[in-house]
Amino acid sequence: MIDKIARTVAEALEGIEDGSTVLVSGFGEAGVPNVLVEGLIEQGARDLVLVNNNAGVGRHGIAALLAAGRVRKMVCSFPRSVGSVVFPELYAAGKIELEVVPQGTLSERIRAGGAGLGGFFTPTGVGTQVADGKEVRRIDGRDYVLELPIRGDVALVKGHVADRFGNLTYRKAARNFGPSMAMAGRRTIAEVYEIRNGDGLDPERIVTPGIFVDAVVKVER
Amino acid sequence: MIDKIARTVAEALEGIEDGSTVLVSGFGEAGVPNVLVEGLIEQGARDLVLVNNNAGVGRHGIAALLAAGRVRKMVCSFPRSVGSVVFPELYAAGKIELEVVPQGTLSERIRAGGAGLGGFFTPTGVGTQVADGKEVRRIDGRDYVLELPIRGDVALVKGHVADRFGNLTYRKAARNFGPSMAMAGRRTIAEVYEIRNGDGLDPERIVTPGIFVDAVVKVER
Amino acid sequence: MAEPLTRPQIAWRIAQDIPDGAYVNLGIGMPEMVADHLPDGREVMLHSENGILGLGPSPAEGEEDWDLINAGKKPVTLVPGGAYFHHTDSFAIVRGGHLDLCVLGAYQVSAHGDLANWSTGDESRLPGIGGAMDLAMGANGIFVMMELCTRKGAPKILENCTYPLTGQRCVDRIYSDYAVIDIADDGPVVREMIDGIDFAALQGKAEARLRLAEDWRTLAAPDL
Amino acid sequence: MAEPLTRPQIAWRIAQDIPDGAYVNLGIGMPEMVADHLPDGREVMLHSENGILGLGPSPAEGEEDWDLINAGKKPVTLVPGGAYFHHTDSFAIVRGGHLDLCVLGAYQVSAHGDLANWSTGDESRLPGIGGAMDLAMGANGIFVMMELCTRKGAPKILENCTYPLTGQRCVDRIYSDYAVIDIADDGPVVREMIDGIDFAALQGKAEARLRLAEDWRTLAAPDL
Repeated sequence: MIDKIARTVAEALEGIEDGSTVLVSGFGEAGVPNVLVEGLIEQGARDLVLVNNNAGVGRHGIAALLAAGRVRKMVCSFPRSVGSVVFPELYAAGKIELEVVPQGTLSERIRAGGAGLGGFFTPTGVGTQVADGKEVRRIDGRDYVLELPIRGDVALVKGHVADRFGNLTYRKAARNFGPSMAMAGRRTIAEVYEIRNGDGLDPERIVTPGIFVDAVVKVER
Repeated sequence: MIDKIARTVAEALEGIEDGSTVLVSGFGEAGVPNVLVEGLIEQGARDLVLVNNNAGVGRHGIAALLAAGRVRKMVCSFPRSVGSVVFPELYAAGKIELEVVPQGTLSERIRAGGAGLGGFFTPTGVGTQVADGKEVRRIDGRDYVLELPIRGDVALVKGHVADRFGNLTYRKAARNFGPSMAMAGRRTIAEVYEIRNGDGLDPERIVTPGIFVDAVVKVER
Repeated sequence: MAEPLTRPQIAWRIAQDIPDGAYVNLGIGMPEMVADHLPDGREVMLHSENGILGLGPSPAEGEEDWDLINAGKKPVTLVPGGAYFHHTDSFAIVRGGHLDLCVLGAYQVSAHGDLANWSTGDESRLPGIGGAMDLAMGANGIFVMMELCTRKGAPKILENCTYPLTGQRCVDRIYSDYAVIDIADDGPVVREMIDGIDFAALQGKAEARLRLAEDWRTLAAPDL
Repeated sequence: MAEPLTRPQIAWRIAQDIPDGAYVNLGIGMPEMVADHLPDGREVMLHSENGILGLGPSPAEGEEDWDLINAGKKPVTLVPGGAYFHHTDSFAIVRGGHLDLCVLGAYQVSAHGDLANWSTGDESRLPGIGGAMDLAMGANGIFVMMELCTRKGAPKILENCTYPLTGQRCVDRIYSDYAVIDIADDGPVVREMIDGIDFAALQGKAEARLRLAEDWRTLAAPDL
């Protein structure tokens, strides 16, 4: 029987290794799996590469993981959002690496990782610093930059409702990076507000099919 | 005011030009917009390049358009499904060109067209005839073939429910190529069984946002 | 002499040029103001990079839903006909040429439409790109909303940008405090300028050589 | 001497090796039979390329829903926990390595695991690839289900395939009427063979050189 429901956050996060690349869903504060991210501090993995659109807000969630010194490198599109304090301090002190990626390219690289592609040509970044050192190719009269996929050893995503099969729905714009990161994680763990018992979610409403999800944990609102 | 509802099939299909590339959703018989495809016979455009997973069944829909001699070239993954009679005849008689594409590559090329990418590297087809004449590149220890995007001058898709904004839902596995083709059509026309009045569809259930859709036409079941 | 347009007035002027039924992305910051000035009777669908079409006005205080924020991370609402989708699909919309218009701020715009709006090249500053590069290369029309000069009086329309680029040859039109300027194939063309400035004075506010359209008109906006 | 396995028996044998909780794609045709023989108590999620996870049994006559068909275009049902998604996402599942297993038919398999199952190279025949190339390169484990020889008695396990390839070095294991054969790094290794055939006779049914595993076992299946 398929049962992906983990009883505790610790159980869901078991086995995450030092040096892992960890994809974390969310845009600003919406859709960040804060419980899982803070659970990762407890879990203890270090030397992580963290992939998120931003780089944490305040001193909780991603910022707390950064402050705990567990992250070697941050991959994001915009690390200096309002309320981002921990990352700028670490970066200024030379204590963390940064790879800054155009937002659509970040997302597409993650999807490419999840979809088994070796790379793609995008118009984004042509003629900018982002294209430095990368192949630029003219295709059908337009220039494109070659970008490579991102895979996560682990993806931590925040859904809304789940079932024992790992199927997920999301809520409003908190959906953001969840579906693509779920695809791109070798091990994908979701925190959700509700677990539907019985026959599973409405198959027409499922956004992330359970095949992409390894563990689901219910958290309080 | 946004109102994408066309009163007639003829109105929806207006302006499709000779020589157009036409993407047609559907897998086998599920999700084929037969009313629009047959409307295209009436509309009169010829010398078309038709993109569909298959190449028509029986003598209606796609097969009827083929039989009417309107299609110069068929791009598909599998033209010899059970019940496919018209295409094999035309092909054997040398009356139509064929580009046969692995199914996942076909779909991904269409998505790439809709997503503004210049191409992508896929493992599918490496070491096969499909890779003949194409760039093969080793990336991170694995070989990939470079495939280029497909855009449609027109996409004809079959949805289930629509609203005046062009938002679409689909029904079960009739969803298939609809969402990606809707993205990839310079002009996208959907036939649906129901048009929801008022405030539009549930924003959580929409599969194709209206930005991809130019016209919607209601057809009988 | 007429005063230069205020930011709300520039926003108002841009709003007049957004057609009914358009799909539009308003960049974070100044361009967001355009939403407040859309003429009545025009149904415009606003896109937000994080995965929304159909942005509505800010919610009333106490009604905020923090799962419904815009690209600037501020709480918003959804209009009828709106939709949610995931972030990668949202940028398929951007890059795939599905947006009719995008309004962006700018540090600098070049004579041939290059845009610099993400970095001043100051290495001591934490870099951040966000969605600007995708929007600049992806939307069908790129409107820039800016003042013609920096607060220190340096011109922002240059022969070539000196700051790192966001996108090449992407800007279609600049809406500014003194003028509306198209980026034509042969360089910037002034379509509108405010009353009481002459072309020579306007040229003084740009490094790139401007050309005055024969059919130029007066740039004016209501008091706002 | 024991009879070779029938197709239902090969399907039964494969079904025994599909673990509880596995995500599996069963290729069109012969491999579809595997679904009928999954042992009780194992919950296996079947994937269909057209955009389904959770294929259930065929519907009763008169209950067919033609919007719910499998990759072979036959009406199916959906099991609890199943989901619909669009075709491009379905192949992201395939190519992205998310399927635990895929069972495919074959015209030929080479000693190093190349698969030929889409074309006999007959130019007079209408070509058709379908999803086989994606599945061959994408699924984590590729099981081939076939008879060891063609109806005319020609071996199908060859040093090198003579037909056009579907995928290179992709086959993990062959389930056949006479034997279960792994494709190991150094070539085909017989893991199981039916009672009453000796290894020399089995080798006679393959062109590629086979190796008999030291711990080989008897291949047997119930009457079906």
